[in-house]
Amino acid sequence: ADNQDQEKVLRVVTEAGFKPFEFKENNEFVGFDMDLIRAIAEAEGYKAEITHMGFESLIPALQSNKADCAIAGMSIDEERKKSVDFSTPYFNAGLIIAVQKDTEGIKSPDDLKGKRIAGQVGTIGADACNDIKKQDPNTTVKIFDSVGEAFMELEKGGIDAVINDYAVTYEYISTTGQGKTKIVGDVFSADDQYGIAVKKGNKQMLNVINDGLEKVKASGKYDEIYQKWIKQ
Amino acid sequence: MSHVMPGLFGINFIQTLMEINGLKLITSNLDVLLLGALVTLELTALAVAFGMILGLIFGLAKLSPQRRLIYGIATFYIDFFRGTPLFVQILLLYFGILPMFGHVGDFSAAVIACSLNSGAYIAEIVRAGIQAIDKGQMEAGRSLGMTHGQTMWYIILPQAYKVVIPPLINEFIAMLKDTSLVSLIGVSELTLRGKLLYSVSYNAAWVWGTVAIIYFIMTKLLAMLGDYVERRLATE
Amino acid sequence: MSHVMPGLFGINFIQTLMEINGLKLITSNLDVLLLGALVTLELTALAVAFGMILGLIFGLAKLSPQRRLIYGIATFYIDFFRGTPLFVQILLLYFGILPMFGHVGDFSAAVIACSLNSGAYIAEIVRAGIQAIDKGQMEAGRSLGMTHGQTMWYIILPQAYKVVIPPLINEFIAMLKDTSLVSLIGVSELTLRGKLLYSVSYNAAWVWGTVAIIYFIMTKLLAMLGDYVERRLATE
Amino acid sequence: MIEVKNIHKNFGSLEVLKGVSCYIAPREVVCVIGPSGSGKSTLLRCVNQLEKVNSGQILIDGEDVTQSRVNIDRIREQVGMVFQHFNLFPHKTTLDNVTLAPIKIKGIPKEEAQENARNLLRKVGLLDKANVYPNQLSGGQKQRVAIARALAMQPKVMLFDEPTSALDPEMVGEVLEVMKDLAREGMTMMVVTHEMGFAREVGHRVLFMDEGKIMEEGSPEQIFDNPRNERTQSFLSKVL
Amino acid sequence: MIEVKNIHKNFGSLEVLKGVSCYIAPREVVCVIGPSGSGKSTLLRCVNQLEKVNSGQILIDGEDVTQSRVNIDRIREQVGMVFQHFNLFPHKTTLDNVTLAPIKIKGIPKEEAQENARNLLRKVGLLDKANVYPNQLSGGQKQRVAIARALAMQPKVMLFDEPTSALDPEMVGEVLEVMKDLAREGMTMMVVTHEMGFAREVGHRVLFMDEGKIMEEGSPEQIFDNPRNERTQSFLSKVL
Ligand SMILES: Nc1ncnc2c1ncn2[C@@H]1O[C@H](COP(=O)(O)OP(=O)(O)OP(=O)(O)O)[C@@H](O)[C@H]1O
Ligand SMILES: Nc1ncnc2c1ncn2[C@@H]1O[C@H](COP(=O)(O)OP(=O)(O)OP(=O)(O)O)[C@@H](O)[C@H]1O
Ligand SMILES: N[C@@H](CCC(=O)O)C(=O)O
Ligand SMILES: [Mg+2]
Ligand SMILES: [Mg+2]
Repeated sequence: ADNQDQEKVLRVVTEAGFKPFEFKENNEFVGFDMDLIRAIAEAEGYKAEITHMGFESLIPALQSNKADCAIAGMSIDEERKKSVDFSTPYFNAGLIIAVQKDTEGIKSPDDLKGKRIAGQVGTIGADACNDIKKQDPNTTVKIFDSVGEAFMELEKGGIDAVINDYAVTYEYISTTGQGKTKIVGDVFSADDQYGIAVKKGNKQMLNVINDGLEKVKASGKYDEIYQKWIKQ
Repeated sequence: MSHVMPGLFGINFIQTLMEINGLKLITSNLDVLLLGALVTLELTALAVAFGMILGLIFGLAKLSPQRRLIYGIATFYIDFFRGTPLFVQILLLYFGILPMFGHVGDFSAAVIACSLNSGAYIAEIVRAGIQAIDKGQMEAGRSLGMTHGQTMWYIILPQAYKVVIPPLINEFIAMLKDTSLVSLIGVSELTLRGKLLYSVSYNAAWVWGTVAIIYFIMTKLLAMLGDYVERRLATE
Repeated sequence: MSHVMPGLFGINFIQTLMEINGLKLITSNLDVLLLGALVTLELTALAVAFGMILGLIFGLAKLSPQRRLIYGIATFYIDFFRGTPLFVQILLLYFGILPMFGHVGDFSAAVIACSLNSGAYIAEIVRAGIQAIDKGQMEAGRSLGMTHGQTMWYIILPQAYKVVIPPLINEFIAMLKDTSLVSLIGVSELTLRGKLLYSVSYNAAWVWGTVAIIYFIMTKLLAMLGDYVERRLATE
Repeated sequence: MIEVKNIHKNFGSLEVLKGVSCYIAPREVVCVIGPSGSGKSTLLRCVNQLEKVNSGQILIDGEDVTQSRVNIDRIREQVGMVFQHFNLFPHKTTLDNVTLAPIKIKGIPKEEAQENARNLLRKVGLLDKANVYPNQLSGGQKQRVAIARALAMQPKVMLFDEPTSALDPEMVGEVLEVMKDLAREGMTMMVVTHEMGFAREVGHRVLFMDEGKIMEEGSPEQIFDNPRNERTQSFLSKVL
Repeated sequence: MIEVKNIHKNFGSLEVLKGVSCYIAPREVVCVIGPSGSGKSTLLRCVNQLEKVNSGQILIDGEDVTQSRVNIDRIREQVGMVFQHFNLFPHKTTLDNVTLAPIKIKGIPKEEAQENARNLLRKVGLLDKANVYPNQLSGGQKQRVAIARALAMQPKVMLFDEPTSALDPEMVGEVLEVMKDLAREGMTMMVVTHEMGFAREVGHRVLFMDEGKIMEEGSPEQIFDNPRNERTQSFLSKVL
């Protein structure tokens, strides 16, 4: 990863525990985001080189020049904009609550007050958990490195609910989590959108990404990727 | 803060250090981190305490190879927990094994994992400590007509504890650092609190620097305590 | 798999073990994990190799308290890297310190962090090894007219290496396990591969169990190698 | 009192005792001499079963101690042993060294045990060191305490394994003096020693061992003045 | 040859040498006797600067070795030392033990150094052990190698610190024999020893040390047969 370009290399970081957006299969990074960034790179004449990192380390990796861009189902959020610049949005998202199959009486974030809830470190799901705790200090918030661990904790009853991005949670409850967990209530913070992050002020890279994204959308490749990964 | 000239160490370094935001970040969150350090200490103390019980049992078991079954179990226990990363042990126990026994809270699970790990190391310390006592002591005890157990209890262990205490303090220090891994299962100790602070501030140098310093102070104090105890024991 | 009756250990346990999905998951991903184990070994070997160089330098420095500056630097280096969690060292180095020197890749950073850590432990091993050599050896060398350096080189170090090798192998084993932490900065070694497998399968028992077994085998083989070397040295 | 019948002892492939037989009569003092590595210590250690023999019998008061059903701890109570390196318990005072076994094994009340211990310490000339720890004693004093400790169990026989050879020359005398007293009082004793003067003066019989065998035995005069075996001759010529 | 002028030596707060003065003339053999802890070893170690004195002077061939600008490594080449515990280099053969210093320090060619070493080993009777490692030697053999090793640097004076007291009694003789030969050849020697026979036979002068001071000195006959100092008397009465 260290050697400077013969072919131009796009150094990408992600947090590959976020199926269907990014995960590893047969030691390959796969998923919606992975296909998308490869397509963008290709459109711009780059070769994408992807590495994994904890979600909380993605923005520091950009700031410390360890990567050119980060794509990780990352929500465009005012707080993050202080540290990074985002591409044009590429996916409409939102948060959802997952609970154990038999859990009754939880329909919205308000119902989570005083409960044991979990999210992934550094995500807007974790922020939502912390907001609930601010409203009711009796709430217990547990933060995990990856959302998969939060789901496992839910399965074994260590917590009452997980707050996480809809598409990912949906993927989970309809595969491994089937029969053990379920989604409740409506998607909230529904104006949430994913963007690709670059180091703040890196205009050149931001242009490359935006330009590539446009091309990929125009060519129909984007829809193809969407169909491939996102179930409705 | 500027990272435009990554090569110019001096300038960047000073900029980083001077950065008022970093300092503010730390001063306004120091209480949170220090409370985490308390959790770290509590967890460490519990783990080493239980580890000592396990270590005494399995250390003695390791000294009686003639009792095949007990010796075999002790060997497997010690080898497994010394032979695999605590990282993996914690995840395996918390998400894989403990759920089979019903719900175990994260702190309890952390104590269990760390105790089991510590017990394996302490067992080796106990074994080595007993073996360090001159064989002549056991012989003198036996030649007076005391049984193996009596000699162990009245003669060997009271001497071995002096040999055992310095490495035990080292184990305590090692465990203090290793508890950083229970952040993986969401126990809100120093490292997890550092990680959460980092995940909102992205300021690695300040956050991890501060966390490192807090750990350093804790281990240094423990080491000094250890030196003091060792000196006391030596002059006794 | 059912979690309805969490108390019924036996049933759940057997169900978990029998679970055909878990077995499939592992068999179809074993190659990926084993390649990760190779990365783990490579990283460990590099870290210990560089660590030995650092350890020799700083270990010798720790033996000359009269040279204040060198001794002070060595003391600080050793205390810091032994006194803080590798976990925190890696994050601090990779995101906090190394960026000031320009870009360093994840594998290189992992090698640097682990080498620095290992060097601190090896320095203590070297120091202890040299101190374990009978003082009479230095005196005999000096009394023949050899300088301190000559005696160290021709007399002490050739004897100390035998004392040093067993704890060095232990350090190797410890480092092998500790490299699990570089998964934090994305080095695709055994633990990271386990983590990513886990994050699509959510099957903690199988994934972490397998990872643990692979680590166990590696450390066990190393320990056996260590025993062999120790026996060879003893009979030499 | 003690009867050793054709014992063999191996350490791994090394045969250290190659058929040793000897006896010690009540009130007799037997000295064992011989070069380093000849098996003297091993013989002594077999007698009180610190080492198990590979074959042969050892009868103490007629009881075969090599039989595994024998309660060896009870046998050892009756056989005191004094080691070259004293092996005092460093974490206990002189008095506690002497009283420990009687209190723990025989269940003698503490006061009585201490009374006995004081008498023994007086006998070895160390009553004033009763409350002192071993590391504050000289080598000679340590060994005298070790003798008192062994005597506290009221053994029928005492084994000594080179009791003076770890001592500074100045201190050898005081330990031999205590041993002579013991012999005079009629204690049955088996003494491995390099102190030929002691063997000559106190010993009733001398055994010369070499290479795991008893090569020659006889009265001190006979062994020292008229050794018949040539190994004995060459050994004595070097040592005397 | 050697002149020690009023040296004092402290270890921390413990004063071990309390103003010691003595001289050794060329070709003279001086024996140092005295109880344990009296400072005999320390005196010897100060002479070749293994310990630094706190005050006083030590002249070797007229040169004050306590002055820090003196190159002490060059001085030590001229002062051989033999230790109680031999301190052979266990990872080197007998021959290499003897040749190491001449080759590394004096830069003598390997063949020449080995030739010299063989002569020395022949002299101490160990030519056949040239290629053997120290752990295959008996204590007496080790000490003879240690003497050869020290002689290989062709020292002007030899210091011996209880060279026979770690030896089994059988082996004392062979080492003393080598030392007697050395003395006969006219080597200047300073010998700390408990072997009074040797001191009497070989020593030209005997120093009796106690509590960090030289209490009495004189010819062997004078010291052993007519000690004037009462400490000397009481020491000798215990040892002889
Ligand atoms: N525990 C043991 N394991 C293996 N070999 C042993 C053991 N104890 C003694 N030996 C060997 O048995 C032989 C006889 O030893 P022993 O101690 O009985 O001799 P010794 O006559 O007492 O000699 P010394 O005068 O040196 O004490 C020696 O070769 C010794 O190395
Ligand atoms: N390195 C040291 N540090 C502290 N004290 C020491 C040291 N070396 C010797 N001593 C002390 O100095 C005193 C004299 O020791 P020294 O070894 O010179 O006596 P010695 O006459 O040679 O006795 P021995 O016959 O036992 O060898 C002793 O009390 C000893 O404990
Ligand atoms: N969309 C969420 C979660 C992203 C992730 O976990 O990868 C966020 O940006 O906070
Ligand atoms: Mg013996
Ligand atoms: Mg001395």
